[in-house]
Amino acid sequence: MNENAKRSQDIKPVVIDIGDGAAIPSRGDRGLVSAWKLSFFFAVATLAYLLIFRPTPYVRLIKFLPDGILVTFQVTIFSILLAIVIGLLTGLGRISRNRAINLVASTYVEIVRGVPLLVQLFYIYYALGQFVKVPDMVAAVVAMSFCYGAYMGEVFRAGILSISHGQTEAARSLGFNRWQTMYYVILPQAWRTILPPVGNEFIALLKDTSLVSILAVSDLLRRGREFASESFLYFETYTMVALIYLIITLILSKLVSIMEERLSRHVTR
Amino acid sequence: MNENAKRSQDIKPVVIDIGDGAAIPSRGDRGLVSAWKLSFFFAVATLAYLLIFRPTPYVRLIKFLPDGILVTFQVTIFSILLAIVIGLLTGLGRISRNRAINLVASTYVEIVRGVPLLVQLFYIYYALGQFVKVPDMVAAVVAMSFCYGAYMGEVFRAGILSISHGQTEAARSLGFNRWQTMYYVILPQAWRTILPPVGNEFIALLKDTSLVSILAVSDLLRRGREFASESFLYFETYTMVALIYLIITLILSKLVSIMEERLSRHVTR
Amino acid sequence: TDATWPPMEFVGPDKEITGFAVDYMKAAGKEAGFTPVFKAVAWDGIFAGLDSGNYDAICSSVSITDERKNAMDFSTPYFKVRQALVVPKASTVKNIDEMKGKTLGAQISTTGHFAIKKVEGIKDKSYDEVGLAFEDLFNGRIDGVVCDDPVAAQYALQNDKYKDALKIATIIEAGDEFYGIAMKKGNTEVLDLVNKGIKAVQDKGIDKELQKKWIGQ
Amino acid sequence: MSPANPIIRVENVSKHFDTVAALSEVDLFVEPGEKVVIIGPSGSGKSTLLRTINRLENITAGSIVVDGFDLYSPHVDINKVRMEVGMVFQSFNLFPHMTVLGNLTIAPIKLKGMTRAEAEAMARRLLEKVGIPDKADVFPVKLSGGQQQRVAIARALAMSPKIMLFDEPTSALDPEMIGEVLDVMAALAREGMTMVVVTHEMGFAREVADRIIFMDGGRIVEEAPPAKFFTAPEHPRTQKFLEQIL
Amino acid sequence: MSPANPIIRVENVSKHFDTVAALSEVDLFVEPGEKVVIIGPSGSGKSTLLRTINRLENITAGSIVVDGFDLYSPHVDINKVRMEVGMVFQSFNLFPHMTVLGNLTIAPIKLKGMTRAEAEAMARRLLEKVGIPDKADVFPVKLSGGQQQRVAIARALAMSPKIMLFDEPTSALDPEMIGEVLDVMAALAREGMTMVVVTHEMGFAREVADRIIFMDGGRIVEEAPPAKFFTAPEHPRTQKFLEQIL
Ligand SMILES: Nc1ncnc2c1ncn2[C@@H]1O[C@H](COP(=O)(O)OP(=O)(O)OP(=O)(O)O)[C@@H](O)[C@H]1O
Ligand SMILES: Nc1ncnc2c1ncn2[C@@H]1O[C@H](COP(=O)(O)OP(=O)(O)OP(=O)(O)O)[C@@H](O)[C@H]1O
Ligand SMILES: [Mg+2]
Ligand SMILES: [Mg+2]
Repeated sequence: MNENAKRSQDIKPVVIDIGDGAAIPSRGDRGLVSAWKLSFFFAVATLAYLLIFRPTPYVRLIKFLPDGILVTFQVTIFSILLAIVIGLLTGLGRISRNRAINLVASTYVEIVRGVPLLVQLFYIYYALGQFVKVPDMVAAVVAMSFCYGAYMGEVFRAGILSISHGQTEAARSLGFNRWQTMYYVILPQAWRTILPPVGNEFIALLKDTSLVSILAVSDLLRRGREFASESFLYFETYTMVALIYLIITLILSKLVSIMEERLSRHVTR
Repeated sequence: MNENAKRSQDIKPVVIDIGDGAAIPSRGDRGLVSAWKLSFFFAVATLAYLLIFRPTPYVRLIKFLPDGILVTFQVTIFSILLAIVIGLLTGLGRISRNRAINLVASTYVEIVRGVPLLVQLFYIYYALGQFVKVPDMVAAVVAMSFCYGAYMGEVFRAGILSISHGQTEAARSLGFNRWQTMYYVILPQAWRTILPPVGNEFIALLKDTSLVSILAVSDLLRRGREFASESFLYFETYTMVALIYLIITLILSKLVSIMEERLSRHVTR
Repeated sequence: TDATWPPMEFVGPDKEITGFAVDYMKAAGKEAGFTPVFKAVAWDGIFAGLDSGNYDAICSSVSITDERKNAMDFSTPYFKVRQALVVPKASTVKNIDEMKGKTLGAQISTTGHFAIKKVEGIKDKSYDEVGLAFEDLFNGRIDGVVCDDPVAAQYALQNDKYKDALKIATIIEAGDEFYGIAMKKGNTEVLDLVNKGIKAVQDKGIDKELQKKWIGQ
Repeated sequence: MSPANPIIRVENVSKHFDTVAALSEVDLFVEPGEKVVIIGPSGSGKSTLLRTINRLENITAGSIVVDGFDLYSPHVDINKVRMEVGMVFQSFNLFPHMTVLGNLTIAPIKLKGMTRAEAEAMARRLLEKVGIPDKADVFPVKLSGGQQQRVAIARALAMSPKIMLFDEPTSALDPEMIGEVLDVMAALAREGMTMVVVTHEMGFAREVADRIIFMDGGRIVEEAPPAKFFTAPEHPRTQKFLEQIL
Repeated sequence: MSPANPIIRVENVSKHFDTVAALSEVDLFVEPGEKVVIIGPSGSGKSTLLRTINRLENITAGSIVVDGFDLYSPHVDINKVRMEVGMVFQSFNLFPHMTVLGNLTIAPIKLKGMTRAEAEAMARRLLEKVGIPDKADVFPVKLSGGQQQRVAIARALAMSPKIMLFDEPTSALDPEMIGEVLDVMAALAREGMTMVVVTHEMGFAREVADRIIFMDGGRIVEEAPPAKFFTAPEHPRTQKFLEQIL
């Protein structure tokens, strides 16, 4: 059968994989770009309205929350840094030809992705707390990055595999060994592909740090819950908390989309 | 410049998007297949070991948890069904040429993906609880499917867009209108692409139902926490809970991978 | 009820909600002619559910405070408690004021949590469940836990795991507290019914029996 | 060149994609039963012109009237018009999730309210006509390119259209299969179907066409009956094009 | 055809991909300074043979000794051997994240411990030699295919290899650029470099090769100096192949 014909008739094996981060308003998706604008405007306007026209309790609330936001960011940033390190090692392990290393890395990914983050948090925080004593912030960061390291590993793996095999062959035939090839040739090219999904994971992680509130880490959500259960102002508190998260993730997803565009423009320098 | 040369030199704009579900052990990824086997064996063996050699407290524990597992599945199944309906509507809305519909659907996606699931759960459960009275199980299902509907919408959108435009043109030129084209031609083809990621979202949702434990819905994790809060056996409890989640998601991800293979084989009937 | 507060109310091995307060209310119900149905709810949203009418009353070791009285109605008190400070066995602390600069844990927005916040210079840490606070204390992440004394004395410290590791340092002198059943403001129908039951239980001395059964004194 | 009673009237039509002018002030009138072949270099607007005739592309300026329906009148039901106009694509575009019979019957059943039995009887007649009566129950992937394209023609014919549009129907085919598709098209022409065909098959154009239209840069540069067109082209652009390809 | 002092000794080499036998019992000896051109139909194993010479492919059976190093000895440092053997690919494979100068200097600096200044001086000499001294500071995407391939040759030469392997170096090029690359290769040949070249450029083969090897089905079917090879091929398979392409 004719090649062209075959191709046009086949149902392509498209793989859909929707990430857990925010919806990145990339330029190709005009609906999302306007939606971003609308959501951002809506969130900021609502926040302003509440603060100006209903200062009680909203002004009191917003004074209560900033240290929670700070903690949220701290946990997010430390976790993502650690997760990137774990992810790089995992990604390299996942593509390693050494069967043992490969199996360890793959099993780590399989197990982490098979257990709910919340359960992992409980486990690492309380269960392992019996054996090693670490401050709660550290435990939270370790638990988050242990989990996200697995996802990040898949990002690194995909990024590395996205570089054409010809690059490896060219480097190896010059005399570079496997690691030199990775370090001088593959990774410097792969980071462009890797950076946007890392940004995306950053946003997903920021959202998931809300789970550490259950470990009694005083993040944004925990602060909100404390305020609500004391003042009984549940509706007001969670409105505020949701708005703040929304504004933060919207800003971050805009930054990621700008980064994506920059990088894709750079491809042709 | 020569076309071939250009293609081989360019860094392709690969888009990496790592889903939140389990790691599906598809046939192309041998490391993951062995990892699946290893993890599954490890999980089942550990469970068996604990039950046989340390019956106290593990046998008591495992008797305590089954109805929690049932609730977890109930919430998951009802939520995924509702999420599929919401997702179909959202997906159609996201590709609609009607600017208003498109904007509504896109904004829904943008907002839902911008707010942590846990905050959404709190919001829908407590804050909206002030206005509408719903049983907690219903609130949990509504909250979960409201959130997952957005992700599912992206799955449907990607699935529909994966069908070549020629199919639409062929149908339209026969005289089918937009909706008939969608119903008779596009969706029946798109479901093959959509089904595996839906399976994946199912697993992700099952894991995320652990969050409803915070709303005191007696799911698997809640049952575990209840057991622990009375017996103070945190390590043992969370070990057991994590093992059960792991076994469930491993089985499900195997099923999804089998489904993926079946479907991709079917492409050529 | 938030069934994570043994021995007052918790989920027993048979997965039924049980405990002192639960038996108490069942007895009260028998006397006053109503049958209480217990529903597990998370503590930090427990008052929200009352407001939205998901349930008629809260029987969850709710201490009667002035702030709470502003937001809801309370039955006649059915139990008297004080706040106990639990610390590791090795600690020499005798008074909560000695804990300045340390971190104390409590269940979120319980009177124990409020008691910590009242003392200047102590860092407070709030948990979803008091058990999680005990676990963190046991693991050395915090320096003490403040909670209602029956929970501390008669339950947590009886547990094999904690028996040799933790002790009550002191009872915090902040006046006695009383548990009451909380109701939505103006819900006099339920209020009267509950009060009638509690009165009957106290008159007949059933409360003493239950106290012996669950608390042991 | 003023037409007597055209079934297709394309008047002064322009079409822009963003900044690209795909069509510039094009006029085209086709008589019932006439066979028009459009040729021209790549990017000259052939496909665009064809696709405006059933409004798969919206035009930027001008007017198009097909079988009496003004395509851009707000009252016209474009789906009705499209039932009158069959279209065959370079890439076949069969519905891969249906058997050949399903491909042929779905539109008549759903759009014309035919019963399944009627539709299937007609479908089998059409398969006979395009020369593959034995393939009724297979799925498209099992067919060769030439067979797929013949099914696509039969599918369009199943709606009993008055006009058939073909956009390079043989360009995606291996050389040995081109003949079988052109034969089917020639047979259709002999039956009196009104046809507008974009193709690079000059043999077909010479034999079947009543008129050949040469396009370049979004304009119709020359039109003439094949005898004249191939032997005495007037426009230098046409001459150059013919030199290259013949 | 027993060799005097071969720098490449391929003896009795076989190579299987799963069930496909890409090479079957191939022998090839190349003298220092010799230029060998390999030709043959697609899939005949030309690339595979070339790639075994620097162990980009592992062989299934046989032995390969390059410049005295047995490639499959456990003691051999394959990276050392590869520094001696330059390779040029059909698809150039320049490093797109480095300038031309970066491409040429990275390996000498990192692998031979050259200083940046030394390496750059040498790189500029090589760019002069391949005819693009002015492109030192641009990135590969800005170059034409022919320029890219010349940079790729210079990059391989920067390691001062004793042997150069070329795998269809001009197949991905537009016709007008093929000449400039072949010229560079011919100049290299005149300087006495040992070269093994897979190519379809018969003119190049005729002029530059000392010996032409014809492969088919994973075997060497015929080898001869170009004069004899093109005028009096012995094997019928060779005759047929030459008929087709000349
Ligand atoms: N969807 C589109 N978006 C933007 N430009 C388009 C689109 N379709 C066609 N064009 C442009 O319109 C012009 C005419 O295209 P058209 O496809 O009609 O040419 P053609 O004569 O059919 O060429 P070919 O022989 O290659 O099919 C071209 O410049 C093309 O790039
Ligand atoms: N990586 C691989 N995996 C499996 N089979 C391969 C691989 N590389 C080559 N082959 C097979 O080995 C045989 C020889 O391939 P090779 O690339 O050496 O041929 P060639 O002569 O270079 O062809 P061409 O002129 O097309 O480049 C072919 O049948 C090919 O399909
Ligand atoms: Mg065209
Ligand atoms: Mg080759």
